Amino acid sequence: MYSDKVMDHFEHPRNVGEIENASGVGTVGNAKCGDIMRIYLDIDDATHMIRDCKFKTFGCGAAVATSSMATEMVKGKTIEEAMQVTNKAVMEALDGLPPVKVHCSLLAEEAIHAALWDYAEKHDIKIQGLEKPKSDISEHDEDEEY
Amino acid sequence: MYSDKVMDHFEHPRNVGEIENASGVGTVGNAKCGDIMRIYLDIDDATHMIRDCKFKTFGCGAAVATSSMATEMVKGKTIEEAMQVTNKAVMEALDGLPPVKVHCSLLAEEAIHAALWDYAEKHDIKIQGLEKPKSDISEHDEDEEY
Amino acid sequence: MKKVIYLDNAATTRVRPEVVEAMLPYFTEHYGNPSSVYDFSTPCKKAMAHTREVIAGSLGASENEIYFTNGGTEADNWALKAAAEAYASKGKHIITTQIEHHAVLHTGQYLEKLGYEVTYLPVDENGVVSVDALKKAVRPDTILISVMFANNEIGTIEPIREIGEVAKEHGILFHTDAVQAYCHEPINVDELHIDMLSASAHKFNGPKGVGFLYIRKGLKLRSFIHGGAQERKRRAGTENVPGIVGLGKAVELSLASMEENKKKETELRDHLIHRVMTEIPYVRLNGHPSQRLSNNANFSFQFIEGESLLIMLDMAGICGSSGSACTSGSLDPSHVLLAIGLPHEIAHGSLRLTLGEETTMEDIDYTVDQLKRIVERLRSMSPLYED
Amino acid sequence: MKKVIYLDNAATTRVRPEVVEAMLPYFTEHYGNPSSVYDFSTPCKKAMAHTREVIAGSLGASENEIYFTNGGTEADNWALKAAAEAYASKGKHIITTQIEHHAVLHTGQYLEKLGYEVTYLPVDENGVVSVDALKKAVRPDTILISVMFANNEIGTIEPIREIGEVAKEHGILFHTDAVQAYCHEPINVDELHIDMLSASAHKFNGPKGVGFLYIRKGLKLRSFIHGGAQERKRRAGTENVPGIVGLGKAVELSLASMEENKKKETELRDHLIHRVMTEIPYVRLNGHPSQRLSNNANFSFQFIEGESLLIMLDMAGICGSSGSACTSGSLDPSHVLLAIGLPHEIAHGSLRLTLGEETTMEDIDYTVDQLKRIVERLRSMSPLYED
Ligand SMILES: Cc1ncc(COP(=O)(O)O)c(C=O)c1O
Ligand SMILES: Cc1ncc(COP(=O)(O)O)c(C=O)c1O
Ligand code: FES
Ligand code: FES
Repeated sequence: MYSDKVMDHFEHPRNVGEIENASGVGTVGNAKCGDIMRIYLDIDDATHMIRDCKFKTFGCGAAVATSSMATEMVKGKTIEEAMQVTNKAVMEALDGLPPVKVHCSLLAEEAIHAALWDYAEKHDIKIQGLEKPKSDISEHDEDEEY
Repeated sequence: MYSDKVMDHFEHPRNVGEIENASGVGTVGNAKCGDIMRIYLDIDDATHMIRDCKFKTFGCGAAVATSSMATEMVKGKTIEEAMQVTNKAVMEALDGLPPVKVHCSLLAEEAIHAALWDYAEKHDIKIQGLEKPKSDISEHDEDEEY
Repeated sequence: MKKVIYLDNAATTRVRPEVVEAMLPYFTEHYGNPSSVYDFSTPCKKAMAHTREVIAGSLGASENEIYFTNGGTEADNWALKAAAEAYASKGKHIITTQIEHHAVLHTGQYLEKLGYEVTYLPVDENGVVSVDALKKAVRPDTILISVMFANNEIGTIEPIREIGEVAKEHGILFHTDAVQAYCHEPINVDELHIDMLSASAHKFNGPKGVGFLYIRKGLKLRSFIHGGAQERKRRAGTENVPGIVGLGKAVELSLASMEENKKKETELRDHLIHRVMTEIPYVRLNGHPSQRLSNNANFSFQFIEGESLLIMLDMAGICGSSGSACTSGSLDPSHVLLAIGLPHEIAHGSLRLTLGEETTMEDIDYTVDQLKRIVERLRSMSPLYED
Repeated sequence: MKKVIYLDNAATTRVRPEVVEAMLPYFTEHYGNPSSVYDFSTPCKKAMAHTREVIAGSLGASENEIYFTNGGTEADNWALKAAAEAYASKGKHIITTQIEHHAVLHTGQYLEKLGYEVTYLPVDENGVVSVDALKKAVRPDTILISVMFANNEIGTIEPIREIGEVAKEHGILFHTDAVQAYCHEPINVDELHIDMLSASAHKFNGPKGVGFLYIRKGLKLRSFIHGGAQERKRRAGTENVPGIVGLGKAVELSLASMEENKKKETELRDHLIHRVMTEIPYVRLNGHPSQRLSNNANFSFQFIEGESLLIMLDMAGICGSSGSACTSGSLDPSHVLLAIGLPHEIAHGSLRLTLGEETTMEDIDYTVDQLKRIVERLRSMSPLYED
């Protein structure tokens, strides 16, 4: 069902945990599957560099793996660069996800966006392309329905 | 499907053939299955004894076997005794028939009756219990229908 | 055990030992439920995907157009009932033929009870459906045409391409019951404009109890059997994994030897037909003389009745059939033989012999010799025969 | 291959080697079509008759009340759809429960689209259907009550006798989906007033792709699958002879060891439940504490999600399930767990472990040890868990 990359990130998730006094925290959930993801960011206020990134996830294997991969991908990047880390990019980095699991990667993208929004609000800045996070993430059903 | 007795009478049918100048000949058919049976009787006019009996059958295994058994059973009997040879008696003598094959034994009974009727008409006598033969024999369908 | 000459391969076939071999691990070793997430079920999923791929390849279809069923009958029921349901708003007229298998005919009759109108096209004396009659039968409210690829009793192969073209031209769904033809004749669903196709594994040396329905992508067909999310939510029920594996293996093996096998069968069959037609009087070959399945021969012997003939052949160790096996519960003469115009009493004296991959020339010669003896014997008992 | 501890016997089971052994001759040796007249098919007919006899004996039914199907799903579809059709003139109201398998639920929903009215009875926190609620739901136009014998997720055994009595009293047909219970619990259709009963061989160490529907004599149920005259004209399609043979053998073996097996399973299951409940915090046992299948344990672990749990168990070589296998295509939490009143996020963290005849005490202890470690690990990753 899952690629080896997904399984690897599920079995050995990177960046699990919390960051105390994080610069930004974002929590999003998907009402359909009931899963919840929380991302912590430690951001250098001067350079806008993401120094550290951690996550906690209540969710499926794909949710854990995408959290892990997404945190890896934004770490060391600037906020502007991190905005380019889309769910598609995360999925590609994981060698793909099954169709029913696409929303899990959206969850990761949105959790990062929510943490960035939190940071932006606290510092009263505007981040190009960032929208107010939705509390509920869900994409269109990719299944054919009969 | 068939009992050993039926198979024996099918494989080695008794009394196949015709009787030249028979005292009575009866032919009956079943419109549903399309089968046809003809019985020839040689009857002693004085004693009403059935001296000989032969058949020809276009029909299924049960039709052949009941013809064979029925001719055996009426041979050597008087007309009155032969009237007692019902399809049930023939079936019993054959150790039974499958439900869809009950009509085949009726064919045998009716063919004998038809031959007796022919004899009775030719000699202008009345045989107790004998009715004018039907040209088409069929019983009620024993199958449950859904 | 006495030697048996099995000439009833249209009724069912022997499962090839390689097929059984392929199935075996899926009973006791890879026995997981393919819907489960754990790794233990991976071999089951892979095996099912492989069968789907093999079948898709054989038809020029794609994998997600293949839906496993319990057999040909279920596939036929599904195709007709679901198409009727899905397109009822467009119309309630269905066209099929008088010579379909009961799986289609009885489903058609059921749909008539539900308010659908069904036209049963006649066939000519060789059992060929007239494309002209089909064209005349098409109406604006026609939603489905269902014509079998090849007939199970007389072996006639229908003009599927022309029928497909008529269907396509009028935007009508086209279903073909290919239970007798699949893996015996080459089939490409695109070239023939087929929208749905039924097949059954036990007709080509696969196991009983498994088959498939091909459903062209985009068709709005719903489930026929409701429940779990199997088969992309279209066919519920825990999958018969060993059966599906056996189906796949049987397709692979049959395809690999199809041309060769057809050639061999045709030769044997033609020898059979030639000997019977020249050595036995009052006999008729049923079905199209050339446009027929390579393994099928169907004769009518005048003045004798089919069941007696079968029993005597059986006593000689030869398995044949009269009408199709599935209808042997009935006493009526075959609807197919009546449709090609045979009178009742001749239809009754019919014999179908269908060859298989194991049939030999000796089998055929022995069978003809026995047949001659038996036909003669039964005619001597028949009140209809005067020599 | 790494050792696998298979604790998903409610999803499917390993086919017993004796069952495979019994099936084998029917692939390559006795491969005739049971509908054929020749002697070559006699072993097939006899074998089918034997299975029918064994099943009839197991239920206190008679042979001509047993109809072979492709599995539990088909049997459920048949029972509901055909009963609805047959008794529509009497009424269009059907009563079932919220915790049925999708094979019943989705068929119920389909019937609603056709204009039937379906009442889905609620259950209590243990998953038991209220007989009082049933009595209140009965109406003059109620034609069918369908309540499962035992639930596939939480193992609760329903008050079938009482339900049967209500049905009988009101002259309403009573169908029970006994797919999880048949060959695991003793069942007598007369004592329990059951009119129809569904079962599936692969749930008791028989092959996939075969099951049966018991239909009480006299019921006016028609075919669901139309075609040939098989199964006394009620279920068309060439019979899956090897499957039916395997079904019969599996019933025989299961019945012979049922009591012993139940005792063993109950012991192991109770040990499992005891250890989990005492050694892992924030856990709930789902289903009735005592009135449950002897092989079923179902837990909800707070703060963690089922799929992750399953994958980690899988990595440790343990096969379990979360919700039922056939619905794993879906992301929704189990309808059964919602029906017994669990909130979404707790329903999500559920795990079903179902034991089989091969399960040992070591398997159970290893599983609990792994479970402790995994639950702890997942909780440490969960945003919902604060310790
Ligand atoms: C043309 C045709 N259609 C359908 C069927 C039904 O297939 P099955 O018996 O496998 O369900 C058969 C054979 O029995 C057949 O010959
Ligand atoms: C209670 C219940 N009913 C019906 C079914 C369906 O049975 P099958 O998958 O054999 O069609 C199952 C199992 O999948 C079940 O557990
Ligand atoms: S299923 Fe919801 S996060 Fe994966
Ligand atoms: S079937 Fe008609 S005589 Fe036997």
